[in-house]
Amino acid sequence: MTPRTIVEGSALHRRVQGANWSLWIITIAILPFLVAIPLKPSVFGNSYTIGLGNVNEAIAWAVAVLGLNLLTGFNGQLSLGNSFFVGTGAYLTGGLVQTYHWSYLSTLVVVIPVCLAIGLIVGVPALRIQGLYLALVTFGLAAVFPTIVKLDQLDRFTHGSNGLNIESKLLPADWMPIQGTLEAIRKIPLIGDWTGTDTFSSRQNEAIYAYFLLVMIAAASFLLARNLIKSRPGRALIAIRDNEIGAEVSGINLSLYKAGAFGASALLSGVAGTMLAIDKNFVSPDELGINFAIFLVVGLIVGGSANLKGSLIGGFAVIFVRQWATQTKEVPLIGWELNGPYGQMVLGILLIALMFAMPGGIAYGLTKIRSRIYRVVPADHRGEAPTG
Amino acid sequence: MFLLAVSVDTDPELLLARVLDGLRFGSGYGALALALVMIYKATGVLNFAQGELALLGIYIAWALSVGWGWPIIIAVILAMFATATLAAGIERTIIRPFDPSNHLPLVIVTLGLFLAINSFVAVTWTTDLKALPSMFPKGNVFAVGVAHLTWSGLGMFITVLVMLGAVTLLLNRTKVGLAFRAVSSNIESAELVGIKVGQTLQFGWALAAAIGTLAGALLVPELQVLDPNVMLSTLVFAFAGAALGGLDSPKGAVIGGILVGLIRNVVVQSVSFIPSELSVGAAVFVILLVLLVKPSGLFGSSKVVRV
Amino acid sequence: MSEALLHVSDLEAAYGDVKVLHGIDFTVNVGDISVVLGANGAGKTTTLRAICGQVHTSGSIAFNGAEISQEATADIVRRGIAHVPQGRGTFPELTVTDNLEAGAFVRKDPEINADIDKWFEVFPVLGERPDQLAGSLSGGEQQMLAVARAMMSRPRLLLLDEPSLGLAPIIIEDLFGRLAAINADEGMTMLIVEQNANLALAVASHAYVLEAGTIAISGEPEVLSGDEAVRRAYLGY
Amino acid sequence: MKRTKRCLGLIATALAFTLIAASCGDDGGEVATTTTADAATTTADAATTTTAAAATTTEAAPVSDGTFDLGGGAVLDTNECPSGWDDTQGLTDDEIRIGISLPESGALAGFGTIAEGMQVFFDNADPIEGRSVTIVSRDDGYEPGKTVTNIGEMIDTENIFAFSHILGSPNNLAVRDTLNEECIPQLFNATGLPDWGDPVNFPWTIGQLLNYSTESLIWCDYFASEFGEGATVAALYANNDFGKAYQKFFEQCAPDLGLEIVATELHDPNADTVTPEVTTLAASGADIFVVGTTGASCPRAVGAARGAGWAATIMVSSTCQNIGLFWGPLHSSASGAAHGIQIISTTKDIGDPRWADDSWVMKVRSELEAAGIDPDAGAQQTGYAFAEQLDHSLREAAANGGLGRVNVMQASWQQDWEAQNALPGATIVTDGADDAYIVEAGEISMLNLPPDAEAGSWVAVTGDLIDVEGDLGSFAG
Repeated sequence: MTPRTIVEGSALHRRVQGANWSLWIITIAILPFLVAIPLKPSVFGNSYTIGLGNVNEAIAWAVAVLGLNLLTGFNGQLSLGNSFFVGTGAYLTGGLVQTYHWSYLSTLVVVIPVCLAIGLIVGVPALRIQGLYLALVTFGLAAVFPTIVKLDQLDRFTHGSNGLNIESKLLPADWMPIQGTLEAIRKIPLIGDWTGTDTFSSRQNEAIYAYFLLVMIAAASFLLARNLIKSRPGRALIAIRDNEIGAEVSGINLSLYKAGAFGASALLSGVAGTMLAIDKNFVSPDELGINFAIFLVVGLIVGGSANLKGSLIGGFAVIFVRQWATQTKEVPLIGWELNGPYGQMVLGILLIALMFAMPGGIAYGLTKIRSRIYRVVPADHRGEAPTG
Repeated sequence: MFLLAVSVDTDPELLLARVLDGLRFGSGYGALALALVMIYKATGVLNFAQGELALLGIYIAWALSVGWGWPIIIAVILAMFATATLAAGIERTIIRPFDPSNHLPLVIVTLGLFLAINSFVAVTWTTDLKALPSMFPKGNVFAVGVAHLTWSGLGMFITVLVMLGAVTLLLNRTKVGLAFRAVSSNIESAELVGIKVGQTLQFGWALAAAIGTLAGALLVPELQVLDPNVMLSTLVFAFAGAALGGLDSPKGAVIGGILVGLIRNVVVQSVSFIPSELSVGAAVFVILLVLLVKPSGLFGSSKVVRV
Repeated sequence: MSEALLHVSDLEAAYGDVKVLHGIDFTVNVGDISVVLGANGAGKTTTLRAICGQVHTSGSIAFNGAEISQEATADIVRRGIAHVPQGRGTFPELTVTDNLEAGAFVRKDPEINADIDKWFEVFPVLGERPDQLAGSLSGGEQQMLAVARAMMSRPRLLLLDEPSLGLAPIIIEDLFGRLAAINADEGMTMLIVEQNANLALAVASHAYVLEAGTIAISGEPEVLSGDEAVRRAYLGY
Repeated sequence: MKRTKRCLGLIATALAFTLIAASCGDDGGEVATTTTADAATTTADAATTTTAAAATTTEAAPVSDGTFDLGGGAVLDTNECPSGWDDTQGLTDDEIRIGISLPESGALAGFGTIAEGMQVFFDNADPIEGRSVTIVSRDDGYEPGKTVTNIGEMIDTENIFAFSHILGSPNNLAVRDTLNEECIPQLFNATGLPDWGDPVNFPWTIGQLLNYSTESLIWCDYFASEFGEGATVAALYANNDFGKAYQKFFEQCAPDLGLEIVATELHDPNADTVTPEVTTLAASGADIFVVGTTGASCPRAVGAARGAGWAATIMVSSTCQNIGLFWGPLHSSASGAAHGIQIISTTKDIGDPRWADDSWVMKVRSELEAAGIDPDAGAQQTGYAFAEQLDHSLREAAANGGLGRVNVMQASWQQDWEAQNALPGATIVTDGADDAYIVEAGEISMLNLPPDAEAGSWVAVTGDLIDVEGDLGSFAG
């Protein structure tokens, strides 16, 4: 089938774009009501869950992956230590809310500058250390974070190894029409059937409220990142990644931009940490170690490096693919029954298979599939396929 | 410099004990770092699965020696062959199809391998603790108070040096070594002098897996007991050793590994203000300082920019 | 007319979707120095890479009577084609001696060390520093090393991709002098791709001009030098 | 060359398949988890004796509308439960659905089989009110964040009656608020944090294990009586919730009894070795070495201490009791190293020859074997033992007013019986806030595993059961 050609800026193009956007907005609006009571689709005898808890976590992860993307995807500095910044954000939020009774959102006032500063501080020595050496040093940063949290001197603030339980809940205000929206959605044919018939419990209401809050923070973060990438400094970041010497001789201040990339990355990671704290009301040190850092890299690459949509996909992939891997108990077609620590094996094989299918990540894979259906071309190059 | 400003334990017996510990564990980290360096030289990729290939080798050696009652040395040698073969197969089937110049998918592939092999070991042999017999006699060469040198520690140290010598000879005095160095220096030119790049890389993977298995078989008896997470926790220190020594230098890997062992056992333990639970952090900090002065590690070649 | 060593016909080559060579034909005869001229992007480098099996091709490449267009690079090298790629193509982390040994990788005879000594005599700058890392040599020295490394395989055909690139004029002259000498002394057949047409034509016995992936003109160097269009486009006078 | 390449590939593939085949052969039995066919053999008498002591249980009567007395001033108030809350949710006509979240992956994946062992127990037990017990388990990889997600999803989709034996202190802390707000029982947390004995603030949460403060207290008493005042102690703690709890409580009680702590080291719980820390401790030459860590670090610490020639009396955490799991491997790598180490044991180690003829141990072994599980390996036996307590509370509730969440909580906070899994003579007594801890008695045992021994066993040091039953009251912040 030859793909349909759509000329950029044409009426058809605008309509396709409009349809895209509407689909996005409708999905974002309806999704939490569909999965607040988790869906349990069954595939090949395996029962998988899709719940709002995971969706909320995935949104936070998407922002964390976005933070890594700025640094690694767009600027080419491989970091295996971004969990350090996420953890810093999460603990700042948790500590301020629990110990000093701030509201969740107001902690961003502290999280943003502090994480930015830490990122810049880490970014300066990183100027001299490159490539895999940088990856290894940042890996150490990730490895040491849980230990730092557990230091006795910080115990009052972090509550040490038992984790920080944040008692303050994020309660939706009375005027928020959560139940009303639910009723309205139930009237939509087909989709409405998925939402069940129960009224939501207060826990589910809280999760829905948290969802919309997280979506707004995530939207702001992605918008910020998008504008940064499209701006002059953003182009400088990419130029440095593609050819450092070339960028330097064209007058780009390497030190400034590379340290700046660390700063921006840490900032977004810190925000992601705040989002995780909002989602879980709980922060624990051992969760924010090397595993977290490694799965951020998984999210980045599986989603699609140097691609903003890739970060969103990557965040969801990390959460759901991991969960579904452990929920796979029967191997389709072969009929093996899996018990015990097979989840990791399924995950490992899935990751390898995914890289074979889409070596550039899911985002690029989807673009490729879309390009079989239609292609958007600039108005003055009618008919010629864009390359790359 | 700043170390002098704080109190340092000076009991000579304790210092000797720590130095001996450091050399013992450090040579194990060095051996593992050597395996990492071989892969890095071959592909420019940090192989997350390196430790797990070694883990598989260790469990195969365990199964052969404890399960089937074979002598441990034979078990280890067979395990080295087994993992080398497996690594060669992995290279051929799931590494070679990828574009070698794009490292990101390869990172995920090795990570996937890491998860799959680790899980395979846990499922096959369970996560219960096991003990891998040492290839060396039990007991101490000498002991002074808490300081003691075990035969296995001495044996490990010597074996690692011999291993380094053998790898150096192999790389510098044999044709396959020349091919390996040529490929790691410039893939395209290597092709143009008639070197079969794929097979050479495959050889690198197999060699690295065999070295890793031997390293694990040396180190694990020093750790008393074995479980499927044992290589993950040593790998952090092996990574650090490789970075400290220089990622492309076999000699640097071994020396770097030993230095990391000494940092962890001597420096972190002796200097009062470093909490010992921060051992990883302290090691990383020292490496950071070294890299700031010498960005390609102590023995690494500062990369000639390839056009 | 002498015997053809390399015969290329209807050669097409592409990088992904982008076609670079659109069916070219040429012949290199034994003992000749053939030169391919052309502007940037004309497909000169691709032609050499195609001969070595480094790009995907269609059409026919006959070397010494055998069809080699579908063979792997390593096997083509074994048949006796040596390639000095653009940008030197040495092994920067290896010593000068190791580079030469690597050049003899496909050989199994015992005369390798004798050959190394021979090339150290031909290129005394290399003989003076056998243990120096190739990456630390100057540009001219690296080019000499690349040629010597290629010759170490005792090829029947030497491909050179813009050997003059990035070198000072006096060194270029020296280099081409040595290439001519190698051609004369060893009877080495060469296919040289160049932008520096003057020098190349001075040593060439046959020349082709490549333009946008097709051969535009071919003939004796004197003929090309005499061609008004060629002179203006490539010779600059 | 090409052929060798292909050959290597083939061999590798063949090897991989052999290994897979071998793995299937090895634990083909383990995969088939819950075969119940011939299980009815040994159960009958065991199941009934558990409830024999039930007659003495304090009758718990409702105090007033929606509030229920748990004892000691602790009260369960169902008026605070969310609207739509149902006392009998999770009870179907033939099922009692119990939720559990465990690490089935990651460093502690070994504990993932606890649920399997629990299910074996219930598959062999008589129905309760005509219902069988179903254990619904989820993997959290020991990550508290995952536990939060798991618990939420299980409440919403799995029709859970109560949660039981969730593993890990951070994990249980992370879900405690939610479960108490939702009025869903969080039973018998598989962690020794003393926080679980706090029925005044968290009436829906109860622990089970010997808690770390009780254990530390017994250590202190024992050291003081055995070594006298001025005895020196060097201590190693894991730098996690577990080790830090030991550290806190041991450092509270030691000075009062004249014990001198001369060296303390924390170790990274994920570290490959504890030798650097133990060498430092050994140099102190202390009389006593306290090992406040678990997992592989337990035998590693003992091996390193003995390797350094340190002759201290070694006291290891009660979590390291399983000889086959911890001390057998150490014995084969350093024979005799574990000989003479001491521990507080609270339960019958099923690998211990001393209990070989014990009816409970024989029942555990036979039922696990019948289910295709090796009773000496893995954590199924732990899960099996855990299930005894859950079974007791469910039966008590059924006998006193019928199965329901409130009755189960009351039965758990008001216990007086003897568990077969516990040491003879130890009673299990709870009384709300007045006595909020379940396991409070243990004996000091010493491992008999000399260098030439084939298998080891725990030998009672004094033979006295140290019972601090009721001494601790409830959690005091």
